[in-house]
Amino acid sequence: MLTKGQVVVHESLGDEKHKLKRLVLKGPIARTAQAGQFVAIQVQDSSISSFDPLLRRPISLAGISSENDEITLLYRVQGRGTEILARAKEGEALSIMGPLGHGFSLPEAGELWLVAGGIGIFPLYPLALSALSKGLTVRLFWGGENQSFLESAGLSSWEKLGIPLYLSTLDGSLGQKGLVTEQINDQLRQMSLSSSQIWAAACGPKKMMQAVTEICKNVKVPIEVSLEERMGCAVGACLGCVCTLIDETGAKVHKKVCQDGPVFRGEEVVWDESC
Amino acid sequence: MLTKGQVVVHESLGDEKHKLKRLVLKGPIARTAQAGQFVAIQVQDSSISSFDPLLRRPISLAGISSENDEITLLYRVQGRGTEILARAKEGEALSIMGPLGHGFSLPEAGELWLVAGGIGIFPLYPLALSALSKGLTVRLFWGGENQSFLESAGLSSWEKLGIPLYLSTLDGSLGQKGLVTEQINDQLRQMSLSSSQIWAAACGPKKMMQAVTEICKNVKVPIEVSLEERMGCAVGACLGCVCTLIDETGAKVHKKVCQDGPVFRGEEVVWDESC
Amino acid sequence: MNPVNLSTQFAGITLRNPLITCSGTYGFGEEYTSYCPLEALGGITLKGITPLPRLGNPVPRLAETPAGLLNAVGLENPGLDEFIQSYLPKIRKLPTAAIANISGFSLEDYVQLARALQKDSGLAALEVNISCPNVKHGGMHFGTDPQSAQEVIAAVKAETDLPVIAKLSPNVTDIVGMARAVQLGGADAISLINTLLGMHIDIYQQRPVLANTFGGLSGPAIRPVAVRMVWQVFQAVDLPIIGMGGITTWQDAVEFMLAGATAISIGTGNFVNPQAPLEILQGIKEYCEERGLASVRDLVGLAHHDR
Amino acid sequence: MNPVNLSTQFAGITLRNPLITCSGTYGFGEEYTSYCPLEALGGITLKGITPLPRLGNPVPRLAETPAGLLNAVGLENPGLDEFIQSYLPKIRKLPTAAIANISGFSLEDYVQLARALQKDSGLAALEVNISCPNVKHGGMHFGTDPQSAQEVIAAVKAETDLPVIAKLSPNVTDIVGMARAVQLGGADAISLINTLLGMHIDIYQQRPVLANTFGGLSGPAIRPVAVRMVWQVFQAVDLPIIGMGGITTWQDAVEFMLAGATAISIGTGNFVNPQAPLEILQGIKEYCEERGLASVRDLVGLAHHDR
Ligand SMILES: Cc1cc2nc3c(=O)[nH]c(=O)nc-3n(C[C@H](O)[C@H](O)[C@H](O)COP(=O)(O)OP(=O)(O)OC[C@H]3O[C@@H](n4cnc5c(N)ncnc54)[C@H](O)[C@@H]3O)c2cc1C
Ligand SMILES: Cc1cc2nc3c(=O)[nH]c(=O)nc-3n(C[C@H](O)[C@H](O)[C@H](O)COP(=O)(O)OP(=O)(O)OC[C@H]3O[C@@H](n4cnc5c(N)ncnc54)[C@H](O)[C@@H]3O)c2cc1C
Ligand SMILES: Cc1cc2nc3c(=O)[nH]c(=O)nc-3n(C[C@H](O)[C@H](O)[C@H](O)COP(=O)(O)O)c2cc1C
Ligand SMILES: Cc1cc2nc3c(=O)[nH]c(=O)nc-3n(C[C@H](O)[C@H](O)[C@H](O)COP(=O)(O)O)c2cc1C
Ligand code: FES
Ligand code: FES
Repeated sequence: MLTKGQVVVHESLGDEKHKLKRLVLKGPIARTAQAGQFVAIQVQDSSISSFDPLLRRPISLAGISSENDEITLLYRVQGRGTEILARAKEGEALSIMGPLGHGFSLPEAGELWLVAGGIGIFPLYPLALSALSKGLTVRLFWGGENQSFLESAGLSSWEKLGIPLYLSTLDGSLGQKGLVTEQINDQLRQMSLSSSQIWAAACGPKKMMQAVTEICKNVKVPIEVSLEERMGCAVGACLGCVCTLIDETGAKVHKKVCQDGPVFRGEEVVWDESC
Repeated sequence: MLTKGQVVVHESLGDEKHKLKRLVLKGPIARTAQAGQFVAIQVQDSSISSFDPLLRRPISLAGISSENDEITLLYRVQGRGTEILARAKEGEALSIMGPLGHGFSLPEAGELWLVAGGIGIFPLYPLALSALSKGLTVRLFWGGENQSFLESAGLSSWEKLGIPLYLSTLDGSLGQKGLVTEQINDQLRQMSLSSSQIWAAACGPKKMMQAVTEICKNVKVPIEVSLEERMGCAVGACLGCVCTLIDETGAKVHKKVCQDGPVFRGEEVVWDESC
Repeated sequence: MNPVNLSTQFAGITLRNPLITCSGTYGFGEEYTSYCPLEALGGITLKGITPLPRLGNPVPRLAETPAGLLNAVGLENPGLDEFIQSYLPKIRKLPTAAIANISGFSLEDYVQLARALQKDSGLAALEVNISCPNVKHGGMHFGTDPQSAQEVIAAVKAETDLPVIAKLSPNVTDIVGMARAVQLGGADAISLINTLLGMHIDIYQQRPVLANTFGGLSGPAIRPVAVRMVWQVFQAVDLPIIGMGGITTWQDAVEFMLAGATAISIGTGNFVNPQAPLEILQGIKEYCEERGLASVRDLVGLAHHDR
Repeated sequence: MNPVNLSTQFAGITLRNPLITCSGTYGFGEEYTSYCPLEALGGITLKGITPLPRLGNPVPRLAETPAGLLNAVGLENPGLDEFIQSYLPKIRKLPTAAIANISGFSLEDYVQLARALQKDSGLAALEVNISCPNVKHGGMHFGTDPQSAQEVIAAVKAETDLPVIAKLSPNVTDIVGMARAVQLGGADAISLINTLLGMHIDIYQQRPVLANTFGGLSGPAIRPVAVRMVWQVFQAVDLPIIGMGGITTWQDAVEFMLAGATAISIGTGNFVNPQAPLEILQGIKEYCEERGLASVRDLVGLAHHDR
């Protein structure tokens, strides 16, 4: 679907130093969207025909409100494109393609372990909401730079969910000092639950997702990870965004992050290909 | 001078259908500027590094207020560049080079006849003000599409000056029906004044300026015209904007509209060169 | 006022309108259907295929540049057999003309592909992508040497009864010489242009952004070069031209037709605006209507006339 | 921290920093002084001169394209005599290195220009613009034929004691071949790149925008092509390179140096931001500082190293 999303809210998210933004857009996309899917957004009001920057930017759905016909995008100002996007004012209309790709699956029962690194937290929130509304137990493992980052990136909304949160920061300013993987290992060790009742979903830096996948493999926890790749078309037509997976026969195959993903089964991902 | 002009006022000028805009910018340019000079303005807030559109746009100074450090630009939304410029909001800072080029000269005494076609009126207003403050007599000949256009493009400010106005419109909805040249011929015929006391200054479509120059030549009235050409550098460095003049020896020479002009003596201009 | 006749016919190809999509940017036709119905298009050009399946280059395969896009997909494709078995049956059913795009690394590759794709395949034409290195001749590109280009086209022409479109590379000193060569080879039409060779360096990582180092530059940035080549070839060679390179708006499309393109093709523009083909078609139609032109074909080469 | 050493020396040319401005975009040095003091620049390249004065092409000479600029100035210049009499005395006094840019339409033109411009002229070097048609050889451009290019450079080299920089045209199949040719001709350095040949059509007037039909494409749009050519020539030919083509920000400048440019030159970027050279210099300095590099020369070709 190609729609014009009207900017309803566009504000800084938390402390400005983290350059995080919250963008709420009005439009019909919410009706069919799923946690883990994304949109491809044009960073300039489409009434301007400027071709620099040229491409749309992929941003995950961080909030899906079909009652209000609203989607929320949370993003970090990164380079030129997101800088220009950050200037969009309330009332402007931004061209969005979406919802795109395949989102996370939800287990029928048991526990859902969410694992986030940095701004990888954003697409996990709607997933948590879906899981909770389905009656699943949810835990969040989340690692970030420091307390200020975690608070800026939405910690309080997570606290309101009343689920167990395992936080890590690089500097120890909040939660455990270190990496999110250590927290997961700790929990696995302490846990009474059989790992067969656990599903995991991870989003964050590739290295983190790879490490978490490794852990999950060892304890036979199925895990889904959300990959990122530079995109051209965002619909599977240009083969710009491929990643390498191992198929059932053990052969390396290419999948398109935009169309076949961005969510894939962690065990299938070939991490060491530059993907 | 390269400065950031802060947008103080940006509004439609008159009826929106004529796509005219009034842009007032705060900045030190006014201090040294002269009627007939122009600025080269970047159409996007320079905090965005977009290279499409790439070039600055030349716009004449339509108001110069050195007391307030303000300049006024009046422009018509024409293509992509001015469309984007039209979106600049109050408080934004636009990069401007200027004042550029050489403006109109003022006679020491006598009458100044201003001749404008369409939006060629814009740079003539500060010229009228200078002339009046010097004690010169000023008349305006102005031709436009119709009454609505003339009113939108600032007729009432001209009426406030209390000078004789000879208006023409293509459809006769205001003033005389027809071209501005007919009005000039009428006045020349009726006039008691010796033509040696008259100076003319014209701005508008090339065809009009050429015709007015022809008339002035016949009655030996010196005339200055303001030329337009596509510009690259706007400072005389790229040779993109040349026009052809006849020099004292009768030879054809190239002059740069941006640096040697935009104002030239009408008799010197070679109109039939594609300039 | 009579409606503008949008249909166009050239080189034995009949299209309901002159709007095509570019090879490599429109998959095998099914990816964009929810944005732009195939019924609206004159035709689509399929992703380039090779005799054997190819995994293509590692990622990153894309880099954005000012008003442009660099790609180094590396001809990832399922290979000829899989194309025929799994893709062709679906392609035959598409409600628009489908042009196959064939690539090779030796003359034999092209021959093999051409032999397998005949009129009975349901395809409308073969577009021969000659912007590939000839591995048997030290990697010299077919598309930069007039003689190799002529040979490839002649070989393809000899093998297939489909109309043959030669797709030229712009990375040459003399595009007209290349066009003449493929005309001698028997090409029925010419596609202009493929991508310009470019690269982008990540200054923080201090290495090329693309895993492949080099990539092909497409998008609005290259339009002036593409229009120039269409113009030059139109003047020198009497073959219909499919114009492409940066077309994103209807004004761009009209520019290519005025320069001499009989049909026009949209590539990177689809990424910017997946409804670009619809808007372009509408724009062309209105442009013709406003000028009282009975047929889009009346636009072709109009800017060459002295006035 | 020691300050970064910005000065650079190559091909017998010494510059206070690697920042030059491009021929044809910076007049004869006096036009931009109120925006960018010449003291800040490593050098400037002067507008191209020919033996006889030239009025150049009619207007329009410029057309804007996506992230690019087409120009068809047509080498308007005062001619050699006037250059020497009226311009050179002022140029000698400029507080920066001045590189003359010479153009010709025959071998003799280049010879005449080279003979007249020696070290005692106060110039720092001669840049030889070979992107001109050779009128004696059917209009074939010197810059697209390796042999002619080699001859021109050799002839110039034989006539002047100034360092000779060969400025290459990008409109060729094989830029490395051209670079090798001018190296054989004796060039001391290579400027890369001149403009890409392009055009733009006014769809309302239905004719080319430029009076000359074709023009040279410059600006950010061509940067990926320019960086690619600098990269290729750096790998193949052992001559210092002056990189240019779309440099507008300091990041662009660093990209060219990492690709292999010893110095970089700013053309169209001046039009966009007349203080671009100052900002670029500052950016390069800070980039080096942050990485603890003692000299800008340490950046040259860095992206070629495997890591
Ligand atoms: C499926 C998916 C979902 C994403 N969801 C979010 C999100 O919810 N919040 C968020 O802040 N970011 C998200 N990203 C990353 C986001 O797309 C990039 O940060 C953004 O494209 C950077 O653009 P830029 O112009 O600011 O940066 P620049 O560096 O100027 O971009 C230059 C080019 O690189 C591409 N690019 C740069 N970084 C990335 C990246 N990490 N992934 C893909 N392309 C990149 C851009 O699209 C562009 O083509 C997501 C990426 C993908 C693929
Ligand atoms: C010295 C001078 C003073 C001017 N003063 C005014 C003024 O006070 N008010 C006003 O409304 N307009 C003025 N103009 C014309 C104004 O510069 C153009 O209307 C404007 O550049 C059009 O830009 P665009 O992007 O909207 O149009 P586009 O058609 O999209 O522009 C494309 C390109 O053509 C150039 N271009 C298009 N039309 C003109 C033109 N008439 N003259 C020069 N370049 C052109 C643009 O600069 C740009 O490079 C002046 C022009 C000059 C040379
Ligand atoms: C991602 C991508 C993949 C491409 N793949 C092919 C291909 O397989 N075969 C081919 O002949 N051209 C290929 N091209 C070139 C396009 O078909 C087209 O010639 C070029 O992109 C210029 O048009 P554009 O600027 O409209 O994209 C590809 C282009 C892109 C951007
Ligand atoms: C208006 C203009 C005039 C130019 N004139 C010359 C010239 O006289 N001689 C020359 O060698 N190159 C000339 N060039 C090419 C530039 O020197 C430079 O190689 C090219 O523009 C690429 O750099 P850029 O993208 O930074 O402008 C000219 C370019 C422009 C835009
Ligand atoms: S972005 Fe085009 S296939 Fe994924
Ligand atoms: S615009 Fe460059 S010389 Fe006038």
